[in-house]
Amino acid sequence: MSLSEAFSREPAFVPYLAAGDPSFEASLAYVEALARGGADAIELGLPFSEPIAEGPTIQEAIVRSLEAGMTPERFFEFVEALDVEVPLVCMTYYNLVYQYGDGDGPRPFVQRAAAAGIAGFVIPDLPAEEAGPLRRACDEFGLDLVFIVAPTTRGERLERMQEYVSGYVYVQARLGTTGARDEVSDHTEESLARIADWEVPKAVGFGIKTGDHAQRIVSAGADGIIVGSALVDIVAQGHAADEDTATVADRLEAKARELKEGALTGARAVQ
Amino acid sequence: MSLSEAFSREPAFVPYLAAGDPSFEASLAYVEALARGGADAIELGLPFSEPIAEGPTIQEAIVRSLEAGMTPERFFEFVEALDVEVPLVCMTYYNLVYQYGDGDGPRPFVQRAAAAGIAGFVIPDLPAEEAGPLRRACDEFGLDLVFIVAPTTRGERLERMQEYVSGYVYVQARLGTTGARDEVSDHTEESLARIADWEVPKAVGFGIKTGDHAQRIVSAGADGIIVGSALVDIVAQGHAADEDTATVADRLEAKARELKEGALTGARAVQ
Amino acid sequence: MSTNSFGEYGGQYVPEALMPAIEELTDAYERYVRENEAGFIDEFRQRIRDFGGRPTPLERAEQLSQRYGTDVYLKREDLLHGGAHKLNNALGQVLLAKYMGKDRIIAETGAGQHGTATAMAAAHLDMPCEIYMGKTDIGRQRPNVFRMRTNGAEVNAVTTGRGTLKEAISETMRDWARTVENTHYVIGSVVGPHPFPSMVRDFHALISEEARDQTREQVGRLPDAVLACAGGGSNTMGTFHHFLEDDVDLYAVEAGGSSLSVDEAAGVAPNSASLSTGEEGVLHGSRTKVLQDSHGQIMESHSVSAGLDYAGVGPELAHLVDEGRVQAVNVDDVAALEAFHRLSQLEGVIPALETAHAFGYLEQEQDTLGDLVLVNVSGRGDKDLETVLEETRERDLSIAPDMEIFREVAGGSL
Amino acid sequence: MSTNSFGEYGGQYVPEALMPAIEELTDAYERYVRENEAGFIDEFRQRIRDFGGRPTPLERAEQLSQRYGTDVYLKREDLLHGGAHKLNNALGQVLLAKYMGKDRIIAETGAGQHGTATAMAAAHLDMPCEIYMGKTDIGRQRPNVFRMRTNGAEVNAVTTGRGTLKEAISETMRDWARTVENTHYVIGSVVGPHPFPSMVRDFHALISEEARDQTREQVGRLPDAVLACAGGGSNTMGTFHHFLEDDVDLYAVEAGGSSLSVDEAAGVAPNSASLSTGEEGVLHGSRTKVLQDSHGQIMESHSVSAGLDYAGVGPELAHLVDEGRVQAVNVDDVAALEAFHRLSQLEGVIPALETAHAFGYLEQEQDTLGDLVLVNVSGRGDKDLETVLEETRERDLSIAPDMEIFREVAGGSL
Ligand SMILES: Cc1ncc(COP(=O)(O)O)c(C=O)c1O
Ligand SMILES: Cc1ncc(COP(=O)(O)O)c(C=O)c1O
Repeated sequence: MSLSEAFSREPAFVPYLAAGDPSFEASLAYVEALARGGADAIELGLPFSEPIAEGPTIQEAIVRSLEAGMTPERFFEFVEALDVEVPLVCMTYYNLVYQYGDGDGPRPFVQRAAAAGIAGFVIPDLPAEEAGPLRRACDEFGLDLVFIVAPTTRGERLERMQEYVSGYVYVQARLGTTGARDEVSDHTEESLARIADWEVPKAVGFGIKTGDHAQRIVSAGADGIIVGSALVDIVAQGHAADEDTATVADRLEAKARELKEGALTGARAVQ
Repeated sequence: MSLSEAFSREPAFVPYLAAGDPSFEASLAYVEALARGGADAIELGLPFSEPIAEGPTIQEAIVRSLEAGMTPERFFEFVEALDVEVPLVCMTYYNLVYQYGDGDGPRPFVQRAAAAGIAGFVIPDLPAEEAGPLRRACDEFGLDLVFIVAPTTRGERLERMQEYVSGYVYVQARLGTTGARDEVSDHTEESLARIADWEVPKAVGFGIKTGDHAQRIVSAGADGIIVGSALVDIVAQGHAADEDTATVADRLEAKARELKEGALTGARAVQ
Repeated sequence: MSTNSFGEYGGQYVPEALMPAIEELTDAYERYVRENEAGFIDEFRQRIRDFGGRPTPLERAEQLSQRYGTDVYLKREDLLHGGAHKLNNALGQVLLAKYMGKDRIIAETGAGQHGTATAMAAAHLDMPCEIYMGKTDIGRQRPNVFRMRTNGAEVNAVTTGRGTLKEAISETMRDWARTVENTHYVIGSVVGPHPFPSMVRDFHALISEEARDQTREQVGRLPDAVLACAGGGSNTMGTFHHFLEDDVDLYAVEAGGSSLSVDEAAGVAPNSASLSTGEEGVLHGSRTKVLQDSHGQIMESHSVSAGLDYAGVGPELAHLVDEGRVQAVNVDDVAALEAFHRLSQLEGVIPALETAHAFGYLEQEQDTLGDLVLVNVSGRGDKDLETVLEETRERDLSIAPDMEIFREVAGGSL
Repeated sequence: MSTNSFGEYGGQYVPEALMPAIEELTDAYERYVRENEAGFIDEFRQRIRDFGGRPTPLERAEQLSQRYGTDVYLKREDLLHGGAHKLNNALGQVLLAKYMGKDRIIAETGAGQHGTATAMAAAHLDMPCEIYMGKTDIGRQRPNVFRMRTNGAEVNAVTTGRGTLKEAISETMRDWARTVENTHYVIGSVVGPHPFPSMVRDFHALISEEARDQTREQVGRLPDAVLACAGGGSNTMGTFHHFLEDDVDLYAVEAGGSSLSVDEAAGVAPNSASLSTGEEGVLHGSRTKVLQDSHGQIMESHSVSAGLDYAGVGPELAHLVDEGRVQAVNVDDVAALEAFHRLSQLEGVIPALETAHAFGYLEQEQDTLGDLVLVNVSGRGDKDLETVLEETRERDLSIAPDMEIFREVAGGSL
């Protein structure tokens, strides 16, 4: 299934986890639990040592994953080991993409990702201006390249991004870094309005925490929701409390259901 | 007896002690012991808080005396209480002279000193250039004003000093501050030669510690010797060891005899 | 491919949320800084003169000249307000933020030099200011924390990672991503996304503008060689800029640390020699030479000098090194410590430990640098005294003065 | 009566052994300093420019000007090499010693500012140097001891008395009395026997020479009032000298300490306001205003600022105060501490605590000083940060920034 197909039936629920957090095995179980809970696509974080776009929750997940030995190669093995049907998006920073293989730009990384079954990329430190080489490699191997539209993105920048984006567009609900919040930002509707005529699905992320949030976002017109920190929090708490993998996985699955349900409710409200 | 008379019979021994060190009473006994030991004149230190011309030994004596309550007025009482026949020289710094009484320059201090029985002054921070007012007050009350000739004093400076000096001239045996030394400086003979034609007696001080030193100094042509730190050391040691006043006084008297004896031996060598 | 590049280096690798601010900044940079719109550059020059103390002198180092049989001249950035070249940039950027209508300043700091310079500039221009600083650095750079607080800046502790400069930069970028609409991020060296590397260089280029004129005026010709230490490379680019077209050898002296090798497993490079040993990569917004492991994870760098202790370097400098226009060289901790003492004792100028690296190279290569050598004294060493004392004692360097006096007075330990 | 006098003040009250050196110095002063023999003054001016960083800027203090509704200008001696005006004098005297053929330098220091300036100048001119410093001061001014040692100077602990400046001066005079033939004593302020008060003033007079020109050039007229702090009075006389003939009010701001009263029994004056409250007396070689008890014993002075903590003052300044040409005023510890924070926060200039006294007076008398006020920033406050932090905390001053950040990071006490 392609990424845009994942959004075609109903509002999509797109969870994020850092791959390998807190261990390779547990993380496989967690990602699979999310799929069971109704994920339509999954963003898998490949951890980078300088995650400038992340808030504290995901930063800590990245540290746990790195300390457990995660590398780009292990990441691909992780993807290959996963037993899920939904499309997988690799979320990472550009230096890892750039360094992979013989150093010949992003192509080796994309080739390897395609082979492992990755459907697309989100690279938070790669604005459209710098995305040419990666876009070309993605085209060559048939992968999508997702861009983030920020509340501050306007005019020409939107046009350039529209040209490059595929799979879905990641609408950043508010300024700042990733992290769960109690309030849903007003920026969302405005942002969605600005890109109303884009053909790719519009997924909103940053700060979504509950089914209720999800519902409101979807009723505001989003084609899907992206949820990271609220899920990573569950992983972190389980890790801190030394709970067994199955317990944490169940909790993730339940949270996934709540969020997916919220999204569906939101969609019904719109109709 | 006038100061110059003290030098007239034989080489004079002129000891120094800080008045009131370590207490008013003990200090009286010590000064009297020096007289018994053969002193021909005595320099009594009136302690000043910034004794820039003194080495560590006398600095500490000054601190002890100040802490025991010495003031200019107490100093005069000290002089009045002393039971000695030899002339007494007040050694102090100019600020105390200057501040005494109604603040009208050095005159009140000199007047009071004369009344107490002081025969003259040594003021280490008062070079001839600044000595006019004090010289005039001394003349008025018939007191002597002793100057110090340093190894570095030459030419015009010597002439100016010769004009002002009376009582005796204090020949500084070496550069530096007061303090007992093991060696006698070569400067002494040169200094004595430079002032050979002066009419006042020439007393040599700074660093004389033993009868042997005294002998050599006198044989070099001095009319007398001035000894401070070597005696103050005895006071300090007695104070530190908490010995009784009589014991320390005896030791001072013995040291005085040794020094006077040395001076006399030196004089015989010259003849 | 981005046009904001120095050869292969440079670019704007930042989160989308920041891109509009970066574009706004690029526009402001072009108009105010490059074209002196609204008299910006005039005001900057007047303030860096009256508030900062420019021009800084060019001084002939008599004892060093004699020692090396070479005319050695010092460009005295240590005399700039705050004690380092840093103010050129901090004042320029805070002023620019004012022209841009921003009403809040943020900055990262490692050793605290850029933080103090920014805090000073912000106080001077009446701008609220927050400085991000790693908690490890806060612990070991107390005096600079005092200075920032005293100038009225907030200091925010960064507790992620090792709690040093790299983490502080990342954290400041996060703040900026949140507050970009009213806030300007005053980056501390010629690093980060375009236009920062060019803009920071332009503010610091006063150094070489003056030094070039001063050498011609005082000596009658241009130097044979120009030396500057290089961490991020801001004093370096500032010192080189106006000599780029001249027949003058340029040496960027990096921190060789304790060794040029790396420990992949621990993720540590015990040096900060990114120009000499780094690989092309993307860090903190630009493509440049970076100390990284074989996977592309950034290494923890290390140098005895906190201000050089950074895994990246300015993209323009990386480019000039590749082009062969600038020589990338390095000296190790010991050579830098010895040079610190040498300059202090021979010239009465206590250099920053960063700066001392340039003098370490001068000592090593005294015979090959020509007859007229210019060294940038990027900062003063007051901030480094405790560190130097400790590091010198550990290594038992014979050139270092003893500090027996403290034992004497305390009658005990230091 | 001596001719080396300022009215009733001045003179040469020193041991005979020093008089020949004083005469030699007087001669050298007349020839080299007053008459520029052998180009002494040319060399001094060139070195104080290239090594020291002169001219220092004159800066309009925008926030203060606004606060007081008065044009406030700062003369930035804090930017001089070493961080205070002190180098003007230290460099001048060490150079003069060289012209005189001396081969050893001694100096006293209290807070360490004069000692560090002298150590720098001596290193610069390749002269061996020993600094006398009270043991109490060594303990509380560690960084300045490091700096002196780092510049290659010996530091000798003075253990007499309270172990502070007064004792250090006395001890240096004792060294000089021993070594006068090859040694020059670089005294640290406009105090001591003639020719020191005149000579030290002449070296510092560059301050007012520049400031007068700068004010005329930048503002088009002379200031209504000029303020400088006064300890010994060297920055004070330097700042006033070229304004003496002008219609300009001159204010010497002393340390009022905790109280202007004195404790005769303890021999302590909890202030250093010798111009305001001292009596004529003789201290350290000259007749001047002195804090003393009714017997003439010198008092222990006290000020929160170590550099003002001295029982005497320069004789020329005492004379100018008696003549009514200079106003002697004072502000207390609290006002100085508050002014320290105010200037740091409003202008981005962290002043020395000594300097802060002048700004304390400006705050108090803002309405009476006229439309154009010049304040000498005699030094920077880096050296005072720990002291200010402590003294501020004790007094719970609301203007001071909190230092919670350390508690946050350490998770505990400061
Ligand atoms: C005095 C000094 N020199 C040099 C540096 C290194 O920075 P850059 O390489 O950007 O000049 C620093 C950084 O803190 C510094 O404080
Ligand atoms: C910065 C500063 N200002 C003023 C003074 C006071 O000295 P003076 O009154 O001689 O200028 C000192 C003395 O250490 C000082 O360091």
